[in-house]
Amino acid sequence: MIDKFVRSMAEAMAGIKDGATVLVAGFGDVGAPNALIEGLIEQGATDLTLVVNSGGRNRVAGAEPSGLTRLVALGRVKKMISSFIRAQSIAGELVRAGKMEGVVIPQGTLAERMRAAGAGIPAFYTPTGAGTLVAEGKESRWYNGRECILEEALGGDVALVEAWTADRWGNLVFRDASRNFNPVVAMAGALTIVQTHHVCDLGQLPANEIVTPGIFVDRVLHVPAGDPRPVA
Amino acid sequence: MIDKFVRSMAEAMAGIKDGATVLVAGFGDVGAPNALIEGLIEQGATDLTLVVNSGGRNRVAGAEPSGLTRLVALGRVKKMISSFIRAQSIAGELVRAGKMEGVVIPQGTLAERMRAAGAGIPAFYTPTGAGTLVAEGKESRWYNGRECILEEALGGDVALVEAWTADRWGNLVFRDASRNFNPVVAMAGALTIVQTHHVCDLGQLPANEIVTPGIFVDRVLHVPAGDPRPVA
Amino acid sequence: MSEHKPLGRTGMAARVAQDIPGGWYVNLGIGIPTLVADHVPAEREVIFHSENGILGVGPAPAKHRENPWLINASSQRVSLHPGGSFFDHAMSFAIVRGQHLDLCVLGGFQVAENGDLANWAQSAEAGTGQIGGAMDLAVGAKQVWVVMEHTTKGGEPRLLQRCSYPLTAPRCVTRVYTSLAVLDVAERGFVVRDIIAGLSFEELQARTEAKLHR
Amino acid sequence: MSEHKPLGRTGMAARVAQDIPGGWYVNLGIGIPTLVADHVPAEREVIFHSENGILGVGPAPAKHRENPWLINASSQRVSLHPGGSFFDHAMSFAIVRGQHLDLCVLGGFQVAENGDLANWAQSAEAGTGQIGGAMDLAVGAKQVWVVMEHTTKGGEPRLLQRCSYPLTAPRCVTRVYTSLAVLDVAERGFVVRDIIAGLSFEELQARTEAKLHR
Repeated sequence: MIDKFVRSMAEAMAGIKDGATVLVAGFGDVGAPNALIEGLIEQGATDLTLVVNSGGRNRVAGAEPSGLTRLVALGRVKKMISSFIRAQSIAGELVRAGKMEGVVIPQGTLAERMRAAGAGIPAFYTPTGAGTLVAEGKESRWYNGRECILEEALGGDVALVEAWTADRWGNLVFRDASRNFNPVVAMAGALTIVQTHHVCDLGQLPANEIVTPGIFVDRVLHVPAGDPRPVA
Repeated sequence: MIDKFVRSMAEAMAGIKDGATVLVAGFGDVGAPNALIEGLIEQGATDLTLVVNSGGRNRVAGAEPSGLTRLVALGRVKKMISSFIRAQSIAGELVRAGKMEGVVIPQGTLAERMRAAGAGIPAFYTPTGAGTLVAEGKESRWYNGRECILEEALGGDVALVEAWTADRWGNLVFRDASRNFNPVVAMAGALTIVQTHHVCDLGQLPANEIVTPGIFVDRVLHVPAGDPRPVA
Repeated sequence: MSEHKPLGRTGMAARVAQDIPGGWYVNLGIGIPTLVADHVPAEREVIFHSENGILGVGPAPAKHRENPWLINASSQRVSLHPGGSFFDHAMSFAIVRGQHLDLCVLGGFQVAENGDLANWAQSAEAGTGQIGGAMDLAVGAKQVWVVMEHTTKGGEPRLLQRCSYPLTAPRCVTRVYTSLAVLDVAERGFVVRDIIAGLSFEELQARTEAKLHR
Repeated sequence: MSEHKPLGRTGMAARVAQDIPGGWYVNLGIGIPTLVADHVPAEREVIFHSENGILGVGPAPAKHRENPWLINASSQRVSLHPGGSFFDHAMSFAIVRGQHLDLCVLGGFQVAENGDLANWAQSAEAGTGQIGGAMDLAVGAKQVWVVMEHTTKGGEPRLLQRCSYPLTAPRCVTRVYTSLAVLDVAERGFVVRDIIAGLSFEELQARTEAKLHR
């Protein structure tokens, strides 16, 4: 019987290797797999390439730094690919000190590159970034009177996902705006690990409403994590 | 107030020009916008480029030919792009007689080319078709040890869609396997016209269950068309 | 000549079904491949994909339970397994092309000893043909198994040194199930895994253009 | 020097809101642009897109009706208009890049007379910066309006012959709303459509590096 549920964080994190490329979903704290990131800190893999939308957010006075920020601060990330690395953030300071490589790319290109990896499309042309610093070192050509640049698929060894409800086949639904990068990250990971707020029996998720079919999912851990943190 | 509902087939078909590229959803008869195709026959536009998954199916003895087949038989289609044109079908015979241009392409490439058009991606590399007749005249390069060919976006002047339920913003849901090409075609048309079995008030479709957001939709006609024909 | 009884369509489908492990995601092509699902024991959980946007395709329903909105890629009315899901064609072929399927089982006209497959047209006539989802499946699935008669009705071989028909994809087939044998496609060519009772290796070779390996 | 009172953040947002027709699909960037929605009259139906996967973004809810799972691209808790929908980031940027939005309103550091926009970094330092969705929005929306102070706090002009900061996208801006004026970006450069009361064309030109046209 197919059963993608794992019973412990250790089981969820098993086999993540040093040097892995890890895709992390979420937009700010909403839809972010925070428990899995804590698990990854605990698990110990290092020299990671971290792909996440907003990897360098501002420090918030008085607030506990996010798991992502702590993973970075621990020196476990050698390279971060993100649409948003503030110079004054912890990630930004590591980049400026030459202790971590930072690559800032457009948010839509980030999403499309991961989707491409999941969809078996090795590269695509996009108008986004043409004529900017983002285009440096990239091929370009003109389509319909607009310059477009060639971007490559961006897949991960590991993908970390937060779902609202999951079943034993790994079918997923998401709550409201927490969907964001989750379905894209899920399809782009060679090993896709999900934390889910709720679990249900097979057949309880209506077939027309499943957002991520279980074929993209390898492991599911039940973590009733509560609401995302209030925005600072 | 935004109201994408139109009250007549004439209004739905208004402005479709001779020479237009028309994208048609459906997989066989399931999810096919058959009423709109009848409307297009009536409306009169000709010299059409028709993009549809199975444009050349076998004749079924005793059965009324589909609207698509009649549109083709009327000589209104100058070019058909499809994953499936049987040599013995009416479309196939027109192609072999030199009366219509036929272009047979892989089904996944067809879907991805339309999705690319809707997503502002002018071209992409795919392994599908590399090393086959489909690759003729196309650029190729190797990614991860596999040959890939460059395919271009395929958008339409017009897209014809069948939905299960729609609201006045043009939000759509689909029934079961009738979803197929509908969301892809909807996003790829400059003028997207929908026939829907059911209509509902704004807000009745749950926000997490809308499959095609109304931004892709221009006109919606209420056509309670009944079940698809039984398979021959 | 020895006594042997070639497998029929059902026999070939059943033979393929034997080899599909539980937990695999599998797409079944049109024709004989579609029959394979009927021969997978219910207790072995295999998830069937249909390229028209379904995961979890179930068996044909009783007549009174047919759902006209639920067909497979062969346009047959089917049912949905609990846990099944619907999605659009772009997603369906993302699943295919993105190498998420463990296996597709396709029909074939010809297979070459290097794994080339021809299954969509018998000539290079431009403008017609039946590609469907075959080219995507052939490049996308982790395993590509072809099931077909060992020879044409006229006795012409289908396992060849090189395909004469237009290719579906080069070097994609990993195994072939025919009416006479099961053969792996290996670096050195066709390797015979299994022959039907009553047929010798030499007799199989006599019906095959490509060189067979043990 | 004439008497004039530059528009503040709210004033600029309200001025932009005046010009958005009913029925448009609009994305509002971080900062002043986010305020624009509050100034569109409720009876004028404008559909707001947020790049984190929402169409039909509604106003900030009352505190007791906040939904922690429903934030906009500025990470503020918002509500959803009836008819609103959620989708993933790939779809969200398909909407953006695919030119389905009628308008995006972005903040800016600099705009050049050829429509070049700079709004994500003040230097070309590698490895950090705040691109977010701006590059996609700038190339994707049918109209790109920039709203910003007419000059920097230090009085340096922001409407330039050529941007000195790294570009967000070349030749993308169609209109600029500043604290002092509304300007279209035309073939010949900036064309002044509107100036705040008490400020002359010449005085506006004095605060602008690029040549202004009437």
